Amino acid sequence: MAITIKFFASLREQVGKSEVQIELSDSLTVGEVWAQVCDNSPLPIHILMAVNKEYSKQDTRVQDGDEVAFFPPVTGG
Amino acid sequence: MAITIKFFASLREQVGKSEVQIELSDSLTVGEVWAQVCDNSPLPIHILMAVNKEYSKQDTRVQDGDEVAFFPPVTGG
Amino acid sequence: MKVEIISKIFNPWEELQAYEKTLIAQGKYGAVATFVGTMRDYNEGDIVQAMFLEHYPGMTEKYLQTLSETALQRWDILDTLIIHRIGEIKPGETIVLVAAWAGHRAPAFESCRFLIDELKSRAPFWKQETLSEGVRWLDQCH
Amino acid sequence: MKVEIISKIFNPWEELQAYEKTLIAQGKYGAVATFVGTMRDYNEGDIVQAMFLEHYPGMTEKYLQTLSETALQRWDILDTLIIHRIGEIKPGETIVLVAAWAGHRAPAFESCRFLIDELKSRAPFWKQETLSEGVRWLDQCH
Repeated sequence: MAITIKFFASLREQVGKSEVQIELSDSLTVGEVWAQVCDNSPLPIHILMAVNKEYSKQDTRVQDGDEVAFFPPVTGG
Repeated sequence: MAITIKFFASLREQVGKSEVQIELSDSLTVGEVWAQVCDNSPLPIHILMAVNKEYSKQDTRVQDGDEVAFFPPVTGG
Repeated sequence: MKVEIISKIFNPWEELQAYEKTLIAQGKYGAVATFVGTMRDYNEGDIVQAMFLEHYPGMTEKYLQTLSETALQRWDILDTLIIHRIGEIKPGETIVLVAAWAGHRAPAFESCRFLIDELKSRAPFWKQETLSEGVRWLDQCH
Repeated sequence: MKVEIISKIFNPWEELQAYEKTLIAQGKYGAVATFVGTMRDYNEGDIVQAMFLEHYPGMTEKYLQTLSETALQRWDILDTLIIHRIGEIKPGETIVLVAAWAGHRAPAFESCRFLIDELKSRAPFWKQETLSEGVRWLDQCH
């Protein structure tokens, strides 16, 4: 299964990439996707996560074709 | 001593006058001014009172030259 | 700080734009909360054709000035604006505009709400509505 | 109901005036509460020269749409408007405009406050400030 991973703002700069596509043989949780793409580094404390443009938890399970996003606390408005 | 009395809105229509000047020999309270000008009728329950364009109580004492006003609950905005 | 009683139709958004241009604090405020009250064509189940707004010349202005000064003392805000219509008003027309400029949103919102709440409960204005059956004052002394 | 993400400078008062003209409910609303967020030239003790606002295309719009629908369900309001700036922003320029139209002032104020509070705490936007010493993101994942 193929999923797309996006990073935004300061997190994008820390991770050093804005978008990654990966192929998985098993279904993973959002937290496991982070570990796989970020060399098993721990999930940052205040990180926010989304699956298909809706907020998710780190134990949300991703499906084939999903878009997973990681980003820092928001500061708009 | 001379004082001016004003009435506004529905109260002006009930009382039938918008402004009255009276001469007093004694200093009266606002409530006593009402009684004198309105034929000793009781002070309406929800009436508001002002002396010299500031809210007052019915026991506020009026001075020579004061402007006393009586009006209904406000409905602006 | 500005308080204005106006007897002709006014556009609240144009007034806000014009007033904001006079503020020397461009770049110093980060939040503006505003409230605009508009005449509805219905009230308490009746169709309202027009309205007449009476005020107490002198006392109304004094009350709104003091109210603005109170808001400026009580909250961390930079400026306030109040414009209130009097006289003959038609449905859809603006009755009142209140605005507060601040560094941050909480004092902007709170002071704006304070201004309109106090104005509505204490500023000497009285509305008389024109219905198809005649006129009625919105409040009376019982 | 309108949600717009805009990458060029906009005038909040002109947007309000233009949007209000499209409302079919003229005479049906009696209260409009608005909030305008503007870029300050200072923040946390530093002089800020400019700002870059990043968002998550698609998710931001979706979030603000859902937020507006929630407000329309939760309060007795007639319409809402949200416009948010992205990209390069200079001090004094408008960042965000939120407005709610209602019959009465309480739901107008409460829903307007709800919209801006939720937008600020949950909508995916991120600010990067340009100071004299360089740039800084306002929030980071620790």
